[in-house]
Amino acid sequence: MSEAASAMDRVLVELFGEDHGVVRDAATLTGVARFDGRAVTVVGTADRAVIGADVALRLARAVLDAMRDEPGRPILVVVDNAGHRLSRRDELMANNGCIAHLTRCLDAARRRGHRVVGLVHDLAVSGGFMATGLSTDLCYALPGSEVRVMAPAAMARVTKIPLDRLEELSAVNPVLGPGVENFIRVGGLEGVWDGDLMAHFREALSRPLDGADMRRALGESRGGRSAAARVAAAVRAGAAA
Amino acid sequence: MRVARHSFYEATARRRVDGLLDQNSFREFCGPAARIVSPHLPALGMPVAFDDGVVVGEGTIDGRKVLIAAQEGGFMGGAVGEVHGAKITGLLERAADVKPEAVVLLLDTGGVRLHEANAGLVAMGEIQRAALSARHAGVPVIVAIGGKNGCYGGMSIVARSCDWIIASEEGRLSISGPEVIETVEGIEEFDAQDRALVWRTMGAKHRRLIGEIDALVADDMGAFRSAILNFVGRPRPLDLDALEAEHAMLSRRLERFWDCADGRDVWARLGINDPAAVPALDADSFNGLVGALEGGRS
Amino acid sequence: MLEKADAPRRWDTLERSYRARIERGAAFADGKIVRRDETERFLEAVIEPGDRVCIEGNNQKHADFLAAALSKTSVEAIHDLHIVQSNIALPPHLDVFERGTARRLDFCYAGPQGLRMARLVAEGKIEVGAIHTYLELYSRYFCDLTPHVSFVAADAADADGNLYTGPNTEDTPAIVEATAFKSGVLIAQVNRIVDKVPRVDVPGDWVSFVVEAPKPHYIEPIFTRDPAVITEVQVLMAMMVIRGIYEKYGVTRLNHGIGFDTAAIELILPTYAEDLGLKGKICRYMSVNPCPTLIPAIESGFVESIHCAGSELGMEAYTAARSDVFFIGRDGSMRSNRIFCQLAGHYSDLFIGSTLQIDLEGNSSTATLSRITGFGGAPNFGSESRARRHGSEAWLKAGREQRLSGEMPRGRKLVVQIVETFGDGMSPTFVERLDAWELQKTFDMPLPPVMVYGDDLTHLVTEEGIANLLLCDTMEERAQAIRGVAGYTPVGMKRDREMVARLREKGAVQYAEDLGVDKRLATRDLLAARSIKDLVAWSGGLYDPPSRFRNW
Amino acid sequence: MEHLEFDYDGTGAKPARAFALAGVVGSGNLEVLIEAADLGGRCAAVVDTSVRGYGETWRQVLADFFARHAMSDVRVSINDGGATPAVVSLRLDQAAAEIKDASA
Repeated sequence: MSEAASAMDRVLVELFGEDHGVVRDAATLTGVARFDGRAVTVVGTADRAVIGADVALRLARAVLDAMRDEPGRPILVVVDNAGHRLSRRDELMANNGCIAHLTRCLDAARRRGHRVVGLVHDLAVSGGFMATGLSTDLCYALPGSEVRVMAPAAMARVTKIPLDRLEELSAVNPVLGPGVENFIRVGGLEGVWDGDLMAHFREALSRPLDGADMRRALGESRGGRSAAARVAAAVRAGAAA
Repeated sequence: MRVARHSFYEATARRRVDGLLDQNSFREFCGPAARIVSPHLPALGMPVAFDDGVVVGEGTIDGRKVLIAAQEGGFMGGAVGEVHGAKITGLLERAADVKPEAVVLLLDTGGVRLHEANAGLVAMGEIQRAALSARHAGVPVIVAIGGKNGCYGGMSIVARSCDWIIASEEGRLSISGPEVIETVEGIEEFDAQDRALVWRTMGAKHRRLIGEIDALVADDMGAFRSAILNFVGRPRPLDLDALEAEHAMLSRRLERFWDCADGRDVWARLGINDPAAVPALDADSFNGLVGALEGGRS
Repeated sequence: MLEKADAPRRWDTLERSYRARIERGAAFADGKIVRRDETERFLEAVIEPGDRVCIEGNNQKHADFLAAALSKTSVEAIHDLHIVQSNIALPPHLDVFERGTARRLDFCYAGPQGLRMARLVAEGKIEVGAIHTYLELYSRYFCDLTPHVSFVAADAADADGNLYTGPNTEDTPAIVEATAFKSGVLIAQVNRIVDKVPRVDVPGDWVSFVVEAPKPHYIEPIFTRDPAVITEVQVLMAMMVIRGIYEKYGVTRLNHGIGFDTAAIELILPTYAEDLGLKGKICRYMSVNPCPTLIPAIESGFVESIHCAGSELGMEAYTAARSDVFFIGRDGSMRSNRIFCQLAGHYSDLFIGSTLQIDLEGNSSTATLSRITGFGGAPNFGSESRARRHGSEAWLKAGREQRLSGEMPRGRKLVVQIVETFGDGMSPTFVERLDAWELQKTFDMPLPPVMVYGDDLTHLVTEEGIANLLLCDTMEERAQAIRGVAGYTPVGMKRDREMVARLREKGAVQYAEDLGVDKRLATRDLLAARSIKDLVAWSGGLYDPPSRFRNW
Repeated sequence: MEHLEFDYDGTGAKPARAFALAGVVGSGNLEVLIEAADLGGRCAAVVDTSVRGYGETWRQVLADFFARHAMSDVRVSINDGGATPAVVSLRLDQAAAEIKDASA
């Protein structure tokens, strides 16, 4: 077992105890654990997995099963990926359609009263984050993990902005550079779980939510995304300006 | 000959909106005169656009009320930044409020705008959630793809979270661009210069044949308009049964075709006698073929 | 006298050398067919140090396998060659200089290798004899630059050495004729060896040896312009050309350059020119490669006949199916020939092409600093044909406008440059002084590299309008007419507005409104085809574009 | 980026419409927003361009534009991605034609 995987296992043990019941199949994690006496469905990936069409469908299956087996059962989405899989075969099979299916299953679970909580462990990249963390009610990160759209060197190449300039700008503008802190500020992450994981999870499960998408408001109040909330509200109101 | 065709591919976002909606019916929200521009691009020395590359508003199509968003592929490849994304999200949220007969999304995008990457990525999640909320409110969301950029990145996930997808054969729908795959995995994995291969893998015809999109049309404004009208007022179910059916469809696809190396192998397995001829078929002939395949199946 | 008597002059040294080479080369061949894996040793056997060698390097078809083989031969065996070839296009063409296999070079065009060429010249690894035009170099093959050994590329050969070039004949006849009849060794690289070639483009007894290449010769679709990237500004300029030049002079025989500007003209013939009632009156006979953008003009009945210097990838089936228009062999495939195409173009009524820089005399050049590229065939097409004696409406009308002093009436070829006032990266096309002067100094050339000389130029078309230099009576008028269409470039901003107004009155400067061109029509909607796919549709599915141009 | 502002005499009628937009911001392209504005009869232009150092060219192109289209109380705002003067003039003319068009 890799170091990262054993770290992942420690998290599961800390949350759900030694016999947490979460099974690894290649990079996929699925299972039903118990927390505070109730069942919790755990789905996710480990080892910086890449989300291919097959992986997306396996995760979707677990979410569908949770909805079928027990209305309202909480779902913990463990997020650890290096993005979606870059391959011709996955594209041929329409990986976007398979990932969309996974996200629709998570969305359906949320709307059907399952509390869906995301937890970034180690890494979440772009389409991989969209496939998982962005489809939850509340998404958190463990200390030391990273969320990003693209590695800075690649981003410099694609945007033709010199790397040092990019890093300089990233330091002052949270929309640009990688990092959990930046994603917290733009409202993409709720916060960091440090210390007592059970207490954090308990809080996430019991937090009253009305189903509204709070991420823009969070981004605005945290100063990371100042325009989105206002612009979306203006359009929603049908404002000319 | 075929000169006077009114091309969707050629048109700007604004011309697409004008071309699809009833004349003078369009009312834009937060239009260019409001100058709601990207707050991030100037710091990077990049020019802004007065509409941040997306036109949103309401109008009618054949007298039926719709909300519409059109991405401008010419501005930063139609990429989604903070304002751009918020405009689409706001429009979809409005749909749940005012219940038009449809929301129409004209997507022409490479995905997240890297210059405001984190805001763009989170915006994708918001757009998707808002699209699903509109659907839960009973409003069908119709996607049309037929611009230069196709529909890539997170927006390809958004597109497949909507009710219906229409594309012209110039359209592409995929999560990764061929150049990205080539850069990361090498030219053996994907030769991005081989554009016939690109279309066999990600193009609208392949997507139609494997059931990822619902209508393939010629690159013609009228054809897009008719196809959109066909779906206006027709929401698709979004319940658990629908998700299970989708799951079964996708699982069957992977079982049947996972060992296929090329689109042509998939098409042959679908029962197409001359897969090599598929790319050259015009929309009518292609739809005839699809009809025959579906007829044969039922 | 006495010495001569002692050593009587021999008159067959070339022939004896030829026989010796053939005998040496035969050791590596079965009949005429060279054993491929011994190609390098074979070349070492037939080539001698100091030989003049021609490697067929056209615009498109390349003897690439033989070029690569030559670049791997022993420098001890083969060195100090004098390369005489039209196009330096592939890395091995310069590798032979880098490593000392060759030293001297006479050529026409270096395109993408221009930067490396400049470096090798600066390092003294290449001695440039001259940068020729195509016709000049071919002419010198028959004069003082006759090759001792030539490599040509063909599609197929039979065991006797009969060659089938396919639609891309290009330079082959010129090289073959010069080499085979002056005791040179002619080696053909072929894609396949067959029992019987579809047609004999080169008779077998002219061919010394044949090598079957491991893969088909390199070929580049360099004449394919995707209509999708033609701009509204190019459409506007095309409209002005049709009204202000083609219609005005009644141009029926012409040569087009291969840029997007001329592609735009081709693509509005079936729309704009058709609406003007010009079918049958303009653009009937052309000398140009089978550019895919010509398809709508052919299909709609504008262009009636085309002779080609070479073919174009993907156009094989289309040209074959249009034998009324193209020159087609009995086997059904096209025959091209660069010399004849150049000659036909030279004696036609009009040449139109684009350039990168123009000065106030109208001299133009595509040469840019730090590169040595040359001009290929443009100078031949784009020059007054002073030996012309037959009349035509366009030629005579242009001659009348020129009003040469003296009594003798004379026609004038129309030589047109079509440019936007600013090029890529806002670099102005109009300059007070061409970079060519600087280049001449840098590379110690005998002349600044000018593509079309100002005194050959008759019309200059920009998005601003047309300068008709035939109507300019003085050099000052000519300079102001050029400034008058140079827009917002520094050259254009310095125009004398009064003088330009006077030139406009006499028609030496004409803007869109003077030409009856409605700028509002200048949109891409005017293009008969707006994509490669449209071209395929126009061709009835006969045009088979290379994959890189497809979006379906 | 470079920010430029210009001011010209107005010469003709006020525009028929409130605003018009032509073009798209991209490499070698630009968008022109033309609006009716209360400028005391004058005309103004604001340019944001990704290519620095062409202030004089912009001044001249815009001066020629306002000379070509007699207008007053009009503000032109431009976001430019490095368009040539030919393209700039084309977009300006397109925008002017639309804002003058009273039919819609």
